[in-house]
This record gives sequence, structure tokens and C-alpha cells, in this order.
Amino acid sequence: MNPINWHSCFFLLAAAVACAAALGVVASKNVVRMAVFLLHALGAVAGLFFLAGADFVGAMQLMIYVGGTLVLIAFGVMLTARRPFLSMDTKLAQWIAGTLVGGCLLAVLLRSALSVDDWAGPVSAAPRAQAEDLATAAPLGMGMLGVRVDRLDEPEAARREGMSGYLLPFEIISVHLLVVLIGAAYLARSTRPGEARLRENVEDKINAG
Amino acid sequence: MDAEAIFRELQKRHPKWTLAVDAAAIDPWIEVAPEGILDACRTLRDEPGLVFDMLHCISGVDYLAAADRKDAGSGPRVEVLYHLSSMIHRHRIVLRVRLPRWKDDVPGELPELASVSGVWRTADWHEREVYDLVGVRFLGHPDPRRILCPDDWQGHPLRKDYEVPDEYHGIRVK
Amino acid sequence: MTTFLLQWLNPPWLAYALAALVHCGLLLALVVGSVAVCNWAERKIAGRVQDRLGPARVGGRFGWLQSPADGLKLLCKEDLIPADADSLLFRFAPYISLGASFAAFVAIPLSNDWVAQRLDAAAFFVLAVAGLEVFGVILGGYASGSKWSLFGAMREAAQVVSYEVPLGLCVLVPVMVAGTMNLVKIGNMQEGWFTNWLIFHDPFTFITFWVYLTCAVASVNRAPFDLAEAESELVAGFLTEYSGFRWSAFFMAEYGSMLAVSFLAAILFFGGWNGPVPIARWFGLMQENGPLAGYLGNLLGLANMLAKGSLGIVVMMWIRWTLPRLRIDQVLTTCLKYCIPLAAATFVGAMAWTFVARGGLNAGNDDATTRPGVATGGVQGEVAMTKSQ
Amino acid sequence: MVMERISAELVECDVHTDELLINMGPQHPSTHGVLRLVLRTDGELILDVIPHIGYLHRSAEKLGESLAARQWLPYTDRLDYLASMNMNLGWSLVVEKLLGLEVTPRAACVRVMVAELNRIASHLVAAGCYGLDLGSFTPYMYAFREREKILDLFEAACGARLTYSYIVPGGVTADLPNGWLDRCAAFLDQFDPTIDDLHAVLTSNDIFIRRTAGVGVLDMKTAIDYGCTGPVLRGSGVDWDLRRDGEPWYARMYEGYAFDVIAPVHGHYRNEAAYPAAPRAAVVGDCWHRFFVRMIEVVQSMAIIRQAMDRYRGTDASMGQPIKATQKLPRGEAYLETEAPKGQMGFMVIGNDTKTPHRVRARSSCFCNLSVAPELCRGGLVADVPAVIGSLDLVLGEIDR
Repeated sequence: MNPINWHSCFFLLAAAVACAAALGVVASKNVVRMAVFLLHALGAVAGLFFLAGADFVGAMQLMIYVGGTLVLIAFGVMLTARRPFLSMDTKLAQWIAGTLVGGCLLAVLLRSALSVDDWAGPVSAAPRAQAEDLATAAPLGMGMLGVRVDRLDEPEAARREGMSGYLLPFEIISVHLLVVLIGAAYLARSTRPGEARLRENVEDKINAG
Repeated sequence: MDAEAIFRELQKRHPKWTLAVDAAAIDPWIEVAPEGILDACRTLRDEPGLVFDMLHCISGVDYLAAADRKDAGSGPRVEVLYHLSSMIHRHRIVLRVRLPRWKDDVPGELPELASVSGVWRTADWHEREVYDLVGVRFLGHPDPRRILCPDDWQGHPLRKDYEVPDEYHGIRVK
Repeated sequence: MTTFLLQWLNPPWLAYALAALVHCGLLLALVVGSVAVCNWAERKIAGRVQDRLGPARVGGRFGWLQSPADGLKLLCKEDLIPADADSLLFRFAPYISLGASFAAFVAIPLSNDWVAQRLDAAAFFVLAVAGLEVFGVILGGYASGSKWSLFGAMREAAQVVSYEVPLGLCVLVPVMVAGTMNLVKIGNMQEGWFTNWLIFHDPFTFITFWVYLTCAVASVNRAPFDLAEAESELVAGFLTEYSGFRWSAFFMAEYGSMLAVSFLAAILFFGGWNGPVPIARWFGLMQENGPLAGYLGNLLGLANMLAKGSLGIVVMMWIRWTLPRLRIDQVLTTCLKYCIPLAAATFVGAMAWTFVARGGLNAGNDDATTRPGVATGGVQGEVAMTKSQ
Repeated sequence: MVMERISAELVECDVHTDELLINMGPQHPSTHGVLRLVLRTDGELILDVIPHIGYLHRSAEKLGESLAARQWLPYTDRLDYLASMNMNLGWSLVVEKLLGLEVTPRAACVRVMVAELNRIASHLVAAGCYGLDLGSFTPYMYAFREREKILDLFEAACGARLTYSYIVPGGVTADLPNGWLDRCAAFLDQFDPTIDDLHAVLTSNDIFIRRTAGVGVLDMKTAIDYGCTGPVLRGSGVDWDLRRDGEPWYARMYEGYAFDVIAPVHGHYRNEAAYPAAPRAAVVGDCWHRFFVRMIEVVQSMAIIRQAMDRYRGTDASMGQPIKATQKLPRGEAYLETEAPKGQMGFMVIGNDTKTPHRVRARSSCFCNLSVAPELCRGGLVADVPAVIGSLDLVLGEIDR
């Protein structure tokens, strides 16, 4: 009786939660419940990352996706979820179209997943142990700086060749996103001309009223 | 400036509406006709010699019983008293306005009086209380609602002939 | 633990399960126990600050049975759910808060070897999970169905989400100085006299600690930033409709995250399990001189951590009972106009300081292993360190 | 006021957020009793505040018409239940004014001492609850600990701790027990450091200043126009205190006592070096100044009490005779305002030759102070409403009568 393979046991658990939550998102009527199930799905995916030993990516998933969706829920869904928008009842036609497209995508994914040979058999618990120390965030940082992380033990030249590092594009994208964010905030701000004018607006309307 | 001087000053401006003065009373008062209350108040506040900038209190008093008849303004009536004072000249006066208990003596029709909430902002709430408790309708009042009793309360409690209702929305009152 | 159990129990999975249970039990016991002590301490400190005794009747002179008594009372309370509340979310919200707040203790090391999960990105994990706790509060506020709790939830969301940014920046400074996000390594790095502590490493980390303290108090929603349950305006904010065990679940979450934030401060700035004086080294309580010495060393480390954590909590409680509450716009302006610029400035300062301290531009060519366990600047250092493991 | 909706165009903002109608009260921790405020807000910004009062209306004035002057005294205790002595004083003085009754100097000294002690107690409650409104619990405890000591003094004098009915028309129910003066002197001596504690925890506390300085600014003209009186009026810079500028019938009681009237006239208090300085952000007439005026009035009241104690020792033992319940009230009207802790409390009595007055009228100071609240809260934030209401120091018993 080889020792229980905890790793795959938790893997199945997390995957089950993710799928169930995803189904919940699709099936539920109430908008807020939909958003809550979405959060649980993303949380379960973060669990999968941790199981795979990628702590940094797992924490990143938790912070960016779950945190981001959280803000979306708080301000986007809850504040606007007034009576008319609260329940979304999907009609039968949409259901059929949805399951059709979903089914095809699922089939494609399953086929490509099963085609990878070493994924086919049951995963052995062995490789988990010595992967412990390698799972640091250092390779991520080095990858950005242009080091071929997969060819670390080869000579100096091989390590540098063919990689210019993606730190610069990474920075450009983030600045770009910042600009977009500020623009959106500027457009969405109300043209309320500051409190002072508001006050005499309210005043003269009331006095006139 | 004592009550006599104020009375002369007021009579100079509104001879028709300033009716009587009593300087000997504990609180000297001037009687003003109901029609002239708004102009009298405006003069009292704006006149440089008077400058009554502080309206302390508006009270409604209901006179009904025969026993009250012996004094000067005899007969059943509703009196509205305005206690005024000036911070600058440090003198005080009481304005008295006599109204019939019911408008044209039709029981149920409240007597009417011009509202002075335009002159002093504090009159707004005081007049609402007089309307609520004693039953005087103030014309030109920005918000003529009851202030202390519930909005759908019947009758005006401080009237001498007021009957307490047996129950209010199912709650026994008497 | 599991090897020890395997000798006795014959079905191996039972041994594994039991070992896992014992580990979880220990960790949860610490957290729930400290929450109970916090509840009692809060009342005692409030009493002392207000020149009165605090609980003194329940269980002896010092009222130490107060927390269990409160717990029992809360358990016996009627389980109320408002009529137009969204009952599924209403029931679920406190446990999300509780889960998120206790999950942080998975990555927080209590002493050199006593850590639930030796995560490499532990500091980042704690930050990510701390951000999740607000989700339970928002859900609770929305699900209660009343305008007041929605108000409280929105305020809480705005505050905690906006304070995550400066909190992240403040945690970044010691992480950058230490060169790793692994809390165990950061703790070990500060071994020795208290001068090795990161707070005394350079003036910038010193300032960062104070900014961290402000942001931590704000992100844990303690006075003077406790807008969410501002009793004078919003009755009790999102907690209005909660009572009984659900209410106490929210409060356990709050105390739990207070403890997590204090432990994080202890590790990042105050040398974690290393005391001000290196007693462990003097008496040789190291892992290498045998399991008993190692165990005692860890125990001493745990004592240090608990002392520093409780010091942090006492300071938070002391602040709560002296300062009035800020208005929501003042809270957000302190975040945007004071905490973030200050944190950014100290980050740049700390970066410049470590850059200069490591010999400036020619840091690349000196030997990579000048200080054990600390990744030096420059690519070669990194590569050497990764290969050597 | 008919509820006409102010349309969104007025506020001229593209992002149309519908207005929220929020009920603050009647059972709300920060409305000092049963006051209900309907807030019309746009997000956190307050468009309008509509106060609803009357939840504590017991028609005390109607009862006054069927009770003798002496029997109505306990009702005055329950008008402003935090300053019952001043209420009793107001009613007793107006009945004495109608009767033309003089009071012996010894009784006058007792009245001054007891009224000023009650003013200190009321201001302590105001300071403590204001700290509570703004979120800090500790000043509440400090203030109430000192107030308990004052209540002990009252208990020794008249047997009650909240509703005393001690000052009656014609004098005082009983002379002070011997040893009371020393206990009162001891209390005053140990009371000074506590005021410095309250100053430290509240007045010069940066967060308190940020929550109150420049919030709910009431200018002088509006204050007089709305009939605000007491610390609310003085906080707006009007140097007006009935103990000095009141009617002679009341003000002669305070003749010969050296005390200052505390008001930031043109932004400066008389000998302000002795007190913590006003913060830069504070504007005359804001919540901070209203709070500060009360804190400094406590110091003046202590000075008055000390002088009254010395004068009491000098008077002979005659206490005068309280009026009987069958005392006939002559025909006529008498109205008198006294300086209660919360403002000018006016009483009117109309006699008609019987023992029950024809009409009793109580003019409440908080009634007018509350009427200015919508003016102060408009345009502020939701969190400013408790700050403004707390600074007006309202007691709903007195407003609703």
C-alpha cells in the first residue's frame, strides 16, 4: 500500500471546487451570487497554483484576480444591483447555444491535454519533494533580465543567447495601463464643480423653491 | 427705551395698527392689530432706534372661561404673544395680538395671522408649535406642519375646550 | 511527526491524517487562543486607559474568564437573519472573513523551524490574503439588506483596498533590503544583537516602519480608521444585522488579522524570533547541537515572537482607546496624500541606501557569497546562489 | 416642508447617482435621545437634513394648567434632565417675579452654587458625549467620573441625583448640610487636573481638530436670526450671557461675582493665554469653538462657586419660606429667561387669581439651537452630522416638553 498520494487528492479537490464554482456562475440567477461564485472559482485556481509549487504566481493570482474581482464586485455589482438588474434569467435558446460552444471548447481542451504523454499516467508523489527548493521567485526575476533560466548549467554565452529579457515591455505595458486608468477616472468623474458651487446651487434652488 | 417710548415710535409709523400699551405690567406689552403684525415686526427689527434683533418666544394663550373675563381684553379669544429684545439697546418688549377663538366664529376654522418667519428665522419653528398646540394658522409660513404632535393628530391640545381622543391608531389614550 | 506516528499506526493514511490534524490544531489553537486573550486584553486596556478596572468579577480577581464567558454568551444568542437579507451570502460572509484572516498564519513563521508552510513568497502571500478579508465584510454589508450596512461595507471596501497599496510598498522595503520574500530567511538574517534588526538597518526602513504601522492599523480597520463600524454614524456599519456566533466570527477575523499584521511587523522590522540579545547563540540552543537544544531555541523564538506580536496588539488597542475617529475623506486623503508618497520615498531611499552599501556599480564582480543566504545584486550572484542549492 | 425633489440637473453631474433618503434616528446612538433626522444624501454628500421631533412630547404645558406652581416644579426637572437645578431655578424665579417675592441672600448663594455645579455637570456630559460621537470612548469616562462626584454633592444637599426639585419658589427646600462646603471645596480642588486631561484628549487632539474645526460654521447673524442662545451663540462670537446682561430680576443673583463671558469675539477669547490655543483651521462659529466655549465656561463656573461659598459663609442663617401649594397666583403675566447650560431657558406664567396658573409656557434653548442644524449640515458629509448635532448639545426632553 504505497502512502496516500496527498498531492493528487488535493489537486482533485481544488479542481472540483473550481468547476463547481464555474458552474455556479453560469447557473445562478442573482448577479451578486454570480460574482461570488466567480471569486470562488478564481480562488480555487490559486489553490492549484500553490499545489503546483508556484507560490509567487499563486499569491499573484490571489491578489490580482481575486482582489481585482473583489473591487469589481464591491463597486460594480453591489452598488448597481438595484431591483431591475438584480436577476438575470437566461432563456432556453441562450442555454442551448451556450452549452454547444462550451462543449466544443471542453472537447478541444481535453484532447490537447490528453495528448501530452507524461500527463496521461497517474502522477507519482516522488518529484514533489526535491522541487521544494527550486520553487523560488528568483528564476522569474532572472527571466525578466534576459537570462535563459532553462539553460542555467550551460556556459556563459548559451545563457545569454536569444533572450533580450522582457523587463522593458513589461514596464511599458504597466505605464500604458496607468495612463488608461487615469483617463478612465478622469472621464468618469462627475463634472460636479466642486463642493462650493454645489452648496450655493442647492441654496438658491431651495430658496427659490 | 421704555415701553411708552417704543409705543410712540411704533404709533408714529403705524397709527392704525398699534392699539394699546401697558407700561405698568410686570412685562410691559404693546397690543398690535392682527393685520399689522408683519409690518410692525419689520419696523421693530429694522428701525435704528429699536433694533429688536432677538425674537425670544412666540406663545399662544387661549382664553375661554367666564372667570377670565374680568380683565381688560374681555371675551373668549386666542392671544399670541411675541417676546422681543434688542442686544444692542438692551431693552425688551412684548407684542400682544388678539384673535377670535374661531375664524368668523365658525368652530373648527382656525384663526389666521400673518407669519413673521420672514423677519426672524426662529419664528418658523415657534409658529409651527403655536399652530400645533394652540391652533392658529400662520399665512405665508414656509412649512405649515405640526411640529410636536403626530401629523394626523386631531385637535389642538392647549385649547381650553380640548377633548382628549379615546384612542389613536388603536392605542388607548384616555 | 509523520515518521514518529508511522511506527505505531498501521494504516499509513491514518498516520498522515493525524499528523496533519495535529499541525492544524496547533496553529489554530495559537490563533484562537490569542483571539481570546486579545478580547480580554482589550477590555483590560480600555479599563486602564479610562481609569477603571475592566473585567474583575468573572473568574477570579483579574477577570480572565471574561473571554470564554463572552464566547458562551455569543453562542447562546438567537440566530437572527433579517427578512430581506440574501440569506445564503449572509450566512457565508463571516466564514470568508475568518478563513482569509486565519489563512495568513500558514505563511508566518513563529520561529526558525516552526512554520506551517515554508513559502518562498511568504510576505507577498500574507499581503494577498490580508486583502481577501475585506471580501467577507463587503458581502456581509451587502447581504444584510439595509442601507446602513451597505454604507459601512462600501466605506470599508474603499478604505482597505486603497490602503493595500501603501501597505505593499512598506512591506517591499524590508523585503528589498533582505533580498528575499521568504520570511524565514528574513528572520534568520536579523540574528544577533538588536542592531541587526531591519528597523535599525537604515533611516529609511525606520520611517517605513511607522508608515507600515499606520497602514496596518488602517487595513485592519482599527481606530482611528474604523469607519466600517463607526457607531456614531452608521450604528454598527456592516455588523448591524449580525449577532451571536456570526458576529463573533467577524470579530475573531479582526483580531486574527491584527495578530497577523503584528507578527508581520515583528518579522520584517523587529527581528522576528531573535531577541534583542543573542541568548540562543550564547547557550548554543542551535539545531546542530541536538534536537533538545533546537527545540528550546525554537521555544525561545516563539516566546520572542509572541512578545513582539502582543506588543503590537497592545499598541493598536492603546491607540483605539485614546484617539477619536477620522472621517472617510480624511482617511482616504491620508492614504493618498501621505502614506503612498511617504512609502514610495522611503522605498527609493532604501533602494539607494542598499545600492550604495553594496559598493555601488562594481558590486557585480566581488564574491557572490559575501553574506550567507542573502542574494547579492547582479546576475552572477543570483545564478551562483540558485545553482549552489 | 413639502418634499419637492431637487432634480439631478441642479447638481449638474453627469454620473447620475440617485439620492439616498436615510433615516438617522429616532433610536440612533448619536442623536442624544429621540431625535429623527431624515438625511437626503448624494453618496456621502448631504443635500438636506429634515429634523422630526415630538417623540418625547409629554405636554408638560397642558399639565401646568391643572397643577399649582409648587406642584409643577418636578415637571421642570424633566425638561432638561441633565441640568434640573437650572430648570427649577428658571421656574422658581418666574413665579417669584409674578408674586413679587424676595429671596434671602443665603438662599440666593445656595442657588448660585447649586446652579453652577449643575452647569459643570451638564458641560461634562456634553464634552463626554461629544467625544463619543467622534469615536473616542475615553473622555466620556473621564467626564462621567467627575460628574458622579457632583451628583454625590447634590445627593448630600437634596437627596436626589438627577431630578432634584431643590430650588423652589420662595427659596430652597432645605439649607446645605454642615460639611457640605468643605466637600465642595475638595471637589473643586481635585477637579482642575481633569479639565487638563479632557483638553489633552480632545481639545488639542489633532484628529478631533480635523473632525470639528471648520465644520458646521454658524455665523453671528444666522445665530441671532435662528434664536440660538448659550454656548452655540457665544461660539459664534456673540458676547452675550444672561448672567451678566440678563433681566435684573435674574442678573442681580450674580451681582458682585467676578467671572468672564467666554466668547471668541473677533476670534480672540478674554485672557486666552490661560487656555489651549485655538487651532489654525478653526473658524469662529464652528463645532470646535462651541465645544471650547463649554470647556472654558466650566472654569468660570468653578470661580463663581468659590466666590459663592465665601459669600455663603458671610450670610446670616435665614433661609426664607418656600411657597405653599395653595399659594394664589395674582392675575398677570410674567416671563423670564435664565442662562441654562444649553442656552437661554425661558419660562412664562399667566396667573388668574387661583392657585393653578392659566397658562404655563417653557421656551426651550435646544429647540432653537436644533432649528439651525439643517443650515449647518447642508453640503457636509454624513460623518459631519453627528459632529454638528453633538456640538449643539441637544436634550430632547427640553425640545419636546
